[in-house]
Amino acid sequence: MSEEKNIEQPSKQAKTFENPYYAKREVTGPDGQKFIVDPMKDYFSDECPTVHEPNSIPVVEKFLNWARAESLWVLGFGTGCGSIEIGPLLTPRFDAFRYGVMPRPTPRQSNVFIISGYLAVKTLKRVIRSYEQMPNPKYVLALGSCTINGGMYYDSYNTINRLDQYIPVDAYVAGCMPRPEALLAGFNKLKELIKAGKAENANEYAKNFDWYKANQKKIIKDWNMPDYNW
Amino acid sequence: MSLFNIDTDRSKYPQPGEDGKLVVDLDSHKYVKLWQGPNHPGVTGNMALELTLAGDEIVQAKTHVGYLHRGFEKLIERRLFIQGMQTSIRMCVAEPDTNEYVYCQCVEELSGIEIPEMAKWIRTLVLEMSRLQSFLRVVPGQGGTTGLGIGVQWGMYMRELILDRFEELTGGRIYHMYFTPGGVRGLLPDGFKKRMEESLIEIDDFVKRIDDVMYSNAVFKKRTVDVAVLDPRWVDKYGIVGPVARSAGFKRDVRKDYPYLIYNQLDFEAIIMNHSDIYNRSRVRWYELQQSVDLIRQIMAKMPDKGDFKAPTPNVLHWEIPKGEAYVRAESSRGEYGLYMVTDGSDKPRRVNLRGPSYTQAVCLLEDMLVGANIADVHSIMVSLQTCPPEIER
Amino acid sequence: MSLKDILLPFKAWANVVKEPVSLKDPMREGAPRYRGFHKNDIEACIGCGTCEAICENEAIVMVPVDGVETKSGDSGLRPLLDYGRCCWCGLCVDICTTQSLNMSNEHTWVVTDPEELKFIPGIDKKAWDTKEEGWKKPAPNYHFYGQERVSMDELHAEERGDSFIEFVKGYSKEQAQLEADRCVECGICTATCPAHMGIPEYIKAIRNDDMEEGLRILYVTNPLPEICGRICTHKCEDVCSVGQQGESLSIRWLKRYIADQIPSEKYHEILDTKNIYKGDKKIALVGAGPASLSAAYYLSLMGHNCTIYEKLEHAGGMMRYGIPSYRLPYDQIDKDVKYIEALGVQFVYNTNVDATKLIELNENFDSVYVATGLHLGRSTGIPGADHEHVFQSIELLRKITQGEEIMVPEKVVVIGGGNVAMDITRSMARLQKAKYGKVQVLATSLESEDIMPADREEVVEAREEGSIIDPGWGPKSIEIVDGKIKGLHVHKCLSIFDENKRFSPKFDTEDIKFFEADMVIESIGQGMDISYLSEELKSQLTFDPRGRLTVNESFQASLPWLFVGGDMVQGPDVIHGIANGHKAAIGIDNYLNSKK
Amino acid sequence: MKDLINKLSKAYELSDVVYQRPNFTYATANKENVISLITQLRDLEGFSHFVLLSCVDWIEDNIFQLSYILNNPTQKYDLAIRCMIDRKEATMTSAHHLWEQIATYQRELKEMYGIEFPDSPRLNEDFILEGWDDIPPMRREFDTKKFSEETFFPRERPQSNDPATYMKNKMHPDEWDNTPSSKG
Amino acid sequence: MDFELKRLGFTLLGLLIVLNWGLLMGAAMRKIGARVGKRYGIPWFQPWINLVKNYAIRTSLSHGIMFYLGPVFRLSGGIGLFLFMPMIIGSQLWLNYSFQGDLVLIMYFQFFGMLGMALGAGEGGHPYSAIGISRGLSQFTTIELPLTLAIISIAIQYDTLSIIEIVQAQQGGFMNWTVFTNPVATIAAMLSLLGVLSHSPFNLVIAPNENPIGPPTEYHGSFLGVLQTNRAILHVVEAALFMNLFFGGATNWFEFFAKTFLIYFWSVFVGVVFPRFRIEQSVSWFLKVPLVIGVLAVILYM
Repeated sequence: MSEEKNIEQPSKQAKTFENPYYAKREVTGPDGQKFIVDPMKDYFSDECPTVHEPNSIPVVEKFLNWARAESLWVLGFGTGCGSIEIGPLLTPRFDAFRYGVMPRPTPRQSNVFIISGYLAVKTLKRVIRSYEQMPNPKYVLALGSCTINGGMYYDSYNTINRLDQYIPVDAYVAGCMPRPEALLAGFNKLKELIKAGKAENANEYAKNFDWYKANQKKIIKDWNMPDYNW
Repeated sequence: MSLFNIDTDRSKYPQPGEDGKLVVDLDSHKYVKLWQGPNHPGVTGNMALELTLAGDEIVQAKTHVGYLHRGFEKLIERRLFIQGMQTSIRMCVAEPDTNEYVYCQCVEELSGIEIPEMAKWIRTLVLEMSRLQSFLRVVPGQGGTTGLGIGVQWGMYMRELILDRFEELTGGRIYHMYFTPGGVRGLLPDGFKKRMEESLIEIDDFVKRIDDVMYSNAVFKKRTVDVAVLDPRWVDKYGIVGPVARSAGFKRDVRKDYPYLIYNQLDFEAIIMNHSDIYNRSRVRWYELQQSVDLIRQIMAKMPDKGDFKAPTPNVLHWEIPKGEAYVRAESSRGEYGLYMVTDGSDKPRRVNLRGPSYTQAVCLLEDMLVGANIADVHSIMVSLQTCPPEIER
Repeated sequence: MSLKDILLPFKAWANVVKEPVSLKDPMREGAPRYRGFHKNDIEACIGCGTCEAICENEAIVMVPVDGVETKSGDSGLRPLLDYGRCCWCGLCVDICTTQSLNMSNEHTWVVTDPEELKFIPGIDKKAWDTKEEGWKKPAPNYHFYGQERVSMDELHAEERGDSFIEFVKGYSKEQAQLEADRCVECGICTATCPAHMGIPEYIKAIRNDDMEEGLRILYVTNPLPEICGRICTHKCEDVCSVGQQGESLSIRWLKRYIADQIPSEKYHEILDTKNIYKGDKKIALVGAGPASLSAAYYLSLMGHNCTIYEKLEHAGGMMRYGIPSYRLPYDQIDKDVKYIEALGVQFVYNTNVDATKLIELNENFDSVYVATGLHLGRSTGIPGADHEHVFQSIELLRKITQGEEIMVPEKVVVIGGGNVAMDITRSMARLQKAKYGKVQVLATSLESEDIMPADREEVVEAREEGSIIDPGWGPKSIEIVDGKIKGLHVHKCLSIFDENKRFSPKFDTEDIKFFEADMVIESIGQGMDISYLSEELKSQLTFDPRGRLTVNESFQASLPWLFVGGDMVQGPDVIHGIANGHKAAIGIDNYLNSKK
Repeated sequence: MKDLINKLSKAYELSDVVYQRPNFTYATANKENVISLITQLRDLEGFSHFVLLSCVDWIEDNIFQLSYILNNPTQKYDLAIRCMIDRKEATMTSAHHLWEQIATYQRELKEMYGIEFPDSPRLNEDFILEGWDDIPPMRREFDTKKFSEETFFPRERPQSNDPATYMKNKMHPDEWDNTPSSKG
Repeated sequence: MDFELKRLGFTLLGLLIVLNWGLLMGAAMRKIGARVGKRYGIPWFQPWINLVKNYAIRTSLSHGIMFYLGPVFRLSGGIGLFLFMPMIIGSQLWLNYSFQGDLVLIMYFQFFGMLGMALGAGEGGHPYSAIGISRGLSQFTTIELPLTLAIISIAIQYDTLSIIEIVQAQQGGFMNWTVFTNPVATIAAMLSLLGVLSHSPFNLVIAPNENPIGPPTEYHGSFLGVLQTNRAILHVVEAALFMNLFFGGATNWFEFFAKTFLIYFWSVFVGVVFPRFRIEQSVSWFLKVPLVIGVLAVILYM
C-alpha cells in the first residue's frame, strides 16, 4: 500500500459559524426611526436557570407530586426512530390518554421529554433548546440503546453516544426500538419516581449547569444561541 | 390543459438579486421569517422548513434536513455484508422492509446468489404488508393534517393489526430484520394465513369508512381539492416517482415496469389519476391500499406451503463479494426506492447510496411547491408528498 | 359539495356505542417468535465468541465468569450483552454454534441506572430466563456457515484395498477454500492443540489464497506440516465449534493443503531462513522422531548446532516405521525432514545410542535431548500369547514399512482398538487382498464402539476395506491346536475402569465368542526402551509411578544436561511430540544461555 | 441497448461497458464529455428520469467516481454513466440546469466528499451537517469510529477477550505465542 | 342575612359549580370523542389533575406585564360573562348579576377576553402566538356577526335586551322556546356556536398541526392554569347563554346540566367528524352561510 502515502490528506476545513440572522444589526422601523437589534438578547432570555426547591410542607409536595405524576404532558418532538411508536401509544390499541399521558406541541407546556433514540448533533442542539424551555419540574425518558451507549450508531460521526452527558435523564427504556408496552412501563416508572419525589432532575441541571454546558459546547460547533435560552 | 393552469406569476414575490439569490429583506417589515420544525407537529418527522411569509402566504421556503443524519452510508462501509442488513433497514423507519429488500437484493445480485422460490413469495408478502401498513398510516394521516383525528385513530389501529402479523411472522414490530442476504429468516407460522385474513377483513371495513368520513367530507375536500397542484412537467424535472407521479398521470410503477420477486405472477394494474392535487394524491394511495390488500390475498392464495427459504451463502463472517456495482429498485409506498451498491472485492461494501423518493420530493419539489401556499397547508402538502426525512439524509 | 358530503361523515358516530378496541391491560406478551431479551444456556455455551464476531454494534463482549471453568473445548468466556448497543437483530442467535444463545419474548425493561443494562445472560438471573417462547434459530437447515464437510477426493475402498498408495488425495484449491470458508475463527482449537498452532490464522490464509503466509504460520509452531497434515490426531477437530451442530472443520486436511501447495525448494525463501546465525553450542538429539525433529528445527533457528542420532536408516521414527504409507507416504516425511536438514541439522543414521554412547554424547555436546519413543510392544499375557504366530503390532508395522517379508495368513485377529490397531488391521487387510484377493481381518477391542480410542474415520475406512471391527470384547485365551493357532476366545467386556478410574476391566464370562484366526496380533499399547540409560544414570534420575521419566515444564530431566521428550513423556501422539520438542528447544536454549 | 451504446461510444469514447442486466448498463465516460452526454441522453434518447448521482471514493487510485444513473421510463431501461475525477482537485461541471434535483445531490457531494461543482446553487450552504469542521466525512480516510470515540465518549465496558488468547493464557500460561512474528 | 351578601355568596358558589361542571363536561366530551376513535380516552377526573399540575409548575416566566395580564383578562372575560348570565330561572339567587340590557354587555365580554389574550400573547414574542392571534381575531369577528344578528332578531322578537325576560318569555312548554318560535335565528346562532366554542372545523387558531397551539404557545404553568380555568367556565357560560336565548333556560340545576351538556355536545358532534377550515375559508363560510341566515332572521322579525 505504498500508494497510500501519496494521497494528500485534505486539511481540516476551517469554518466560521456565523449566522447573519443572529448578528447585531441596525434596523429602520416603519416610522423611520433607527434602532439596533441584537437577536441574541432580544429573541431569547439568557438568564441562568435556578434551583426551585420543592414545597417545604411534605404533604403538599406529596399531593403536588401525585398530580404531576398523573398528568404527564409529553413534548411532541420526535427526535429519532422511536417516535414512530408514540403514534400507536396514543391511538386505540394502547390509548395512553387513559394514564394521564398527553402530547403537547410546545415545550412550554410539556413536562416529559421523550428522547426517542439516536440524537444527531444537529438535533441535540434543538433538544437542548427545547429542554431548557420546558418548565421545572421536567422529566426525560430516554428510549432505546442509542441514548444509553450509542446503540446502532456507536461509531457514527454524527450521533451522540450518551445522552446523560448533555441533559439529565430520569429513566431509560431498553429496546431498539422499545415497544409501546415498554414505553408505558417507562411512564409507570416515571410516575413512581415522581411520586417518590426522586424526579428532581431539572434542579440537577441547574446545579450542574456548567458541566452540562461544557459538554454540550464540546460537540456543538455552531453554537449560535445564548447559554440558556428561555 | 386548463386543469393545470398554475399561477406562475411570481412578480409579487422576492426577486433574484445580482448574485442569483432571492432578496428577502426581513428588515423591510414586509416578510416574516418562520421556522416550522424540527419541533413542530406540522412537519413529517424531524425536519425543518424555513418559511418566509407575506401574511399567510409563503413566498420562500427552504428545507432543512440533517436532524436525523446518522451517516449510514459511512457506517455500512464498516459493516460486513450480513451486518449491513440491519443497518440499512433503519434508513426509513416508516417502511423499513423496502430498505431490507433493496439491500439484500444488491448483495445477492453482486454475489450471484439466486434466492429460493419460497423466499421470493415471502419477501413479496412482507413487502406488500409493509406497503399496506405504511398506507394505513398515511391515508388517514392526510385527514389528520387537516384536523380529522378519528381517521388517524382507526388507521393506527388497523396498522397495529398488520404489525401484529409482522411480529408473528418476523419477530419484530417495526424493524423486522427478516430478510437476509440469501432469503428470509423463517416460514409463515401456523395459522398465519387465517389471522391475516381476519385482519384484512377489518381493513376492508376501514377502507369503506375512511371513504365515507374522509374522502366524502365536505370540509376535507375544501381543504385539499386543487391545493398544491403538481404540474406534470415537474415530474421529470424533479424526478418524482410513486403515487405522486401516478396521480399526475404517469404510469410508473416499479412492480410493473421492472418486475421483481414474483410480482409478474400477480394480477394488478398501476393506479393513475390525472390531476395531482392533495386530494387525488391521497386518493391514489387509498386505491393502492385496497390494491395492497388484494395483492396480499393473491399472494396468500398462490404461495406454496413449504419450501427452502434461504439459499446457502458463504460463511457470513467473511463473505467477500467481487468487484462490481448494482442499482436495485423496488416500489415502496412512496414510490421507487433504490439502492446503489459498489463492491470492491472485500468483505464490506465500498459504497452504498440510497435513493429514496423523498430526496427530491422533500427538498427541491417541496421548496417550489410551497411557494404561494398558505402556511396552514404546509403539513398537508408534506404528507401528500409523503416526505420522510431519514431517507433524505440517511 | 353536496349534502351527502356533509352528512356521510356523521356515520363515524356509529362507533360511539361500540366497545373500544383498546387493550384493557396493555402489557401484552410478545409473539412466540418475538426477538426480546437474551437468555443463554450457560452449560451448553462454549464461549466461542461467534456472537461477538457477528454483532455489528459491538454489543457483545466476551468476559470470564465465575463458575465456568476454562477447559478444552470451552473457553470459559460468556457473552455479556450491552443493551446500550444491542439492536435486537438476533443474528447472534442465528449464528450461535451451540444454539445456547436464544431470545425470549420478554420486551419490557426500564431502569434508572443505565449500567444495569449490561448483563451476562444465564449468569445474571433475569425474569425471562425461564420463558420458553422467543426467537430461536429459525430452522435446522438455516445456516450462516457451511455445516457439511467438503468431501475430499479419495480412492474407493476397492481401489485402495490392495495397495499402500496414499488414498486421500488432498483438497483442490476450490475445495480447500470452500472448507476454509466454514471456519468461524473462534480459536477454541488453538488452546486445545498441543502445539497451539494458529489454526484460524492459517485457515484465513487459505481463504485469501496466500499459501506463503499460511506456511509461515504453520512453521511457527509446527515444523512437520506435511506429516501432521496427514496423521495428526487432530484434537482441534474434536472441539471445533463448527462441529457443535454440523461436521467439524477438516483442519488437518487444510494444513496438509497448505504444505502440499509449496515445493520444498521455496521453503527457505518463504520462511526467510537462508542466513540463520549459527553459534557454537552443540546439541545431540537421540532418535529422529517428531519430537527430535521439532526440537532440532527450533534449536537451529535459535542458532544452535544439532546432531540427530538415529538407530534406523531413515528419519521419522514412528511416523515412518509405525504408520503405513497409505496414510503417510515416505516422500512427504522426507520433504519435512529435508527442510530441517537444510537448516544445518546433521543426521547420523544407523547409530544405536547405548549407555556408553550417551555418556560420550554428554561429554562432546552441550546438551542432550532424548526422544526415543515407544517401540516395544506390550503383550496381553493371556494363555497362548507366547505362540510364535502371536505378534506385536509395532514390530509387524516396522517390518511392513521396511519392506520385509512377513507372514500373511488367511485369517487374522487383531486385539486392540487404538489407531495402531487400525493401522495394522488395514495393513494386513491390504496384504491379504494382494495375496488372496479377499480380506479376513477382524479387530476386537476391550472398549465398546463409542469409546474406542481410534479415530472414527479410521474405523469406518477399515470397514470399507473389508475388515471386521467387533469391539467390546476382552481376550480370554488363544486356542492352539497342534501348535497352530485356531482362534481367539473372547468374553463380553462390561466396564473398563473401576470407580477410582483405574484400569480394571470387568467381564461377563457367560457371553463369549470365538474368532477364528491363523495369526493373532496384539496391539494394546507400547512401552519404551530405555536400556541406554546406565544404572548409574538411572539412579540419578527420577521416575513417576508409571515408569516414565519425570521432567520439568521445559522437559529437563533431573540431570540438567538431559532433556527428554516425545512419546516417552506424553504417550504416543505426534502432535504432542512436536509440541514438547518445541518446548524442550526453548528449555535447552534457556539452559545453555544460563550455563554461560 | 447495445445499439445505443455503440452509437454513443463513437461520439463519447465510452469504456468499461458492463451489461449488468438486460435493462441496465454501466459505462464510463470522460470527465469532459459527461455533461454533454447526459444532455444528449435526456433530450434525444428519452432518458428523462434522473435517478441518482453518487460518488465512490477509490482512495487507492486517487480518484472519485461519479455515477450518474439515468432512466428511460418509456423504454424501461437504465444507463449509468461513470466518470472519474481527480481526488486532489475534485471539481466537476455542474448539471443542475438539466434536472432541478441534481443541485441537491451536488450539495450533498460537496458536503460529504468536498467535491466542487462551480455555479451550483446553494452549494456552500450547510445541507446535512451543521458546523462541521473536519475533513468531509464520507471520504475514505475519515475514520468515523475513531472520531466517534474521541468526541462522544462512550460508556465504559469490560474489555472483550479473544477466546483463543484467553484460553491459552488460562490453560497454558507459560507457553509461546503463535503469531508469525515471533519465531520460537 | 343581607340579600346582596347572600347573592354574592350564591354567585361564588355558582362559579364553583360552573367551573367543576365545565371541567367534567370537558372530560366527558373528550371521552365521547375518544369512543368515536375506538378508544377509552382520559379518566373523568383528568382535567382536575391537569389543573393542579399546571398550578404546581414551579417555573413562572413572564415576558412582560401584558403577558402576565393576558390570562387575567381572559379569565375576567369568562367571569364577566358568568356574572351577567342568569343560571337558574325561578330562583332569585341563581340569577347572578343579570340586569336589564345585559345582552349587550355579554356580547362585549365575549370579545373582551379575546382582546386581552391578543395583547398578552403578542407580548410573548413567539411568532406562532402572533399568527394564532391574528387568525383568532379575524375569525372571531366573523363568528360574532351572525350571532349578533341572531340576538338582534330575538331581541326584536321578544322586544327586550334582558336575558331574564327572554327566558321568562319562553316558559310554559317547550313549544315556546325560541328554537321553535324563531328557528332561523337559532340556526344562525347555533352555527356560530361552533365557532364560539372553537371546535373543528373552526379551530385553526389553536391547531397543533398548522400552528402548534396558537395564542397560548408561550403560556405555561399557572398562566396556563388560568387559561384552562377560564376555558372551563367559558364553555359552560356560552352554553348557558344559548340555553337561555334559544332553549328556554333552566329552572333547576338538573335542567341546566342537561341543556348545557347537549348544547356543548352539538359542537363536539360536528367537530369530531370534520377537519378544520383554513381561516380564510372559515371567514368566508361564516360570511356566506350563518350571516345570510342571520340577516334573514332579522328581516323576518323586522
